[in-house]
Amino acid sequence: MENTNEMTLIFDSRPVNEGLARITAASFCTQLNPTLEEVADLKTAVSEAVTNCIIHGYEGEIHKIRMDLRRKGQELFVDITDQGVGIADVKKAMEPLYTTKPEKERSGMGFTFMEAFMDEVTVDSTVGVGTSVHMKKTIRR
Amino acid sequence: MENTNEMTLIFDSRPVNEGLARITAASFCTQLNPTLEEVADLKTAVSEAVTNCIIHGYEGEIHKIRMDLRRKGQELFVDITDQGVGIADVKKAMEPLYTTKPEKERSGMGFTFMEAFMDEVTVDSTVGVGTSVHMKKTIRR
Amino acid sequence: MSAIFQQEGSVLMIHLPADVDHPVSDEIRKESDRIIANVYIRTMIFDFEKTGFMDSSGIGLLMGRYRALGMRQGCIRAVQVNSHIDKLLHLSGVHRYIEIQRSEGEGKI
Amino acid sequence: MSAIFQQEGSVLMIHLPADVDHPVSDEIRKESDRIIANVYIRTMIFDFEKTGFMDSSGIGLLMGRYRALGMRQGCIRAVQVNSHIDKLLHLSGVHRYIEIQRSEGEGKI
Ligand SMILES: Nc1ncnc2c1ncn2[C@@H]1O[C@H](COP(=O)(O)OP(=O)(O)O)[C@@H](O)[C@H]1O
Ligand SMILES: Nc1ncnc2c1ncn2[C@@H]1O[C@H](COP(=O)(O)OP(=O)(O)O)[C@@H](O)[C@H]1O
Repeated sequence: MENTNEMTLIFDSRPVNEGLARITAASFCTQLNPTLEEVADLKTAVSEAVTNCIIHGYEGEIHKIRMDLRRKGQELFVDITDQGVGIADVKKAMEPLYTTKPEKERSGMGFTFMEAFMDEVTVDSTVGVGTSVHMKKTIRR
Repeated sequence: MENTNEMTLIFDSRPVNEGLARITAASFCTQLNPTLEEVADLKTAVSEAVTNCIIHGYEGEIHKIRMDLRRKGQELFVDITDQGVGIADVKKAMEPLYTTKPEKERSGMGFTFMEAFMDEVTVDSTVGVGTSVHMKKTIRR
Repeated sequence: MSAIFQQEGSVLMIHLPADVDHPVSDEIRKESDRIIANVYIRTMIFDFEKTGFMDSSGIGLLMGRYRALGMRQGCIRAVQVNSHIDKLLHLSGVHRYIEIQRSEGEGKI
Repeated sequence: MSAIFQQEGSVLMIHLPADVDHPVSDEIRKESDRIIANVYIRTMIFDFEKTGFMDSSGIGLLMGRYRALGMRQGCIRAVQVNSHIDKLLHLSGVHRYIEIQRSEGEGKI
């Protein structure tokens, strides 16, 4: 069955690996024949979620981030997980412009972009345990 | 410490993922400032090892392949592992032109290319357990 | 690939690299703040000609420079913006504060 | 991206895609064998103009076609070969059986 496929990337929470995660996701996605626009959307969403693990989840410490990608027909599922500080109020965190790191010039637009560029975004988070962002996008051809 | 970094990619043994593994390895490698030639060499070596897992290790069945990449300064370590049939005689397997799948038009040059393009190649394999190829390459700048 | 900074009088032009993400935005923020601290800069022009990718870190960078230059009308301009970047600038509301000029062949706004 | 096949008389020209790896080689083998079974082909020319990547699957493909065409001198030609591909062709010894022409600006062999 060539219309299912899955992969997992586990990597250090270093800023240089944000590019690695984006390129790996874009490469995995090519088998669904996406438009350039769809690839750009996916890369932005992945970049937001991974940057959040690095800046917020681990607050600059080096630990592992996990990215799971799964394809089912033209549906692409992306899960990005850290075992960092977690989010106390997910609903508030997902509001546009809300950020807990304004001093780092975060714009508070991360979750807004994820929601704009993917079809579905849900967040599981437990304070002190970690955060998992689940995203889904259907690639139309 | 920006001069160490590591990642693991776990993926289905589907031919379409040979390209995924190559691109992920090339992307991870960019932080070492490689020449285009060094990137091409790395991609060929990764492609050989991953293709072997798919064709020989799992003989076309879909199971998991694991690729570990580690950077230490200008040294790049690549381990590619399957839990497939294994190799009875590694020394013989590594000889140029030796192949057990001539009917699939394999050239028997896989290990030869890995050895030509990487600085070190060692193979751990146990029949019925699987095969792990360890490669090392120093990126000069 | 890094950003290229070009200062002429009170105008600072920043030619952005292919990917404007979190590490790149951090770098550009530091360098542009260093320049602002030394020379009087009235206008900053971000040139997106080579830029294919951006995320919300770039939005933070633009809004941060807007604040650094005193939030004056027209103090920040984004030029040669492609459709993906333009989408980000509008979604984030940044287009209300900075002047945007689309890349040629894509029509101006 | 797939290979493009061009047949003219007894010559089959195959314009290879950017990456010549295992799945691509399998595809090209099947298609070229289908053509050989239907038309008399004397010479196969592999055009590497667009090809930046190859691995030993491509070597298997070339040697397999050499056998399929009766192992005649000059029956297989590789043209517009870049330095990386050329290295593979020499390392594998395939240059003893097929004619190789380097891409322009890189000098002929
Ligand atoms: N992985 C995470 N771990 C902990 N907190 C997070 C994580 N992701 C997001 N958050 C919280 O949610 C807030 C909003 O996130 P986001 O919309 O991406 O904006 P920004 O990253 O610009 O702050 C963050 O400021 C942070 O408090
Ligand atoms: N991962 C693996 N699992 C089992 N056998 C392997 C594996 N990799 C290589 N081999 C054995 O070693 C032989 C030589 O491998 P290689 O030099 O790559 O040439 P080729 O792939 O063209 O056969 C293969 O034909 C196969 O018998």
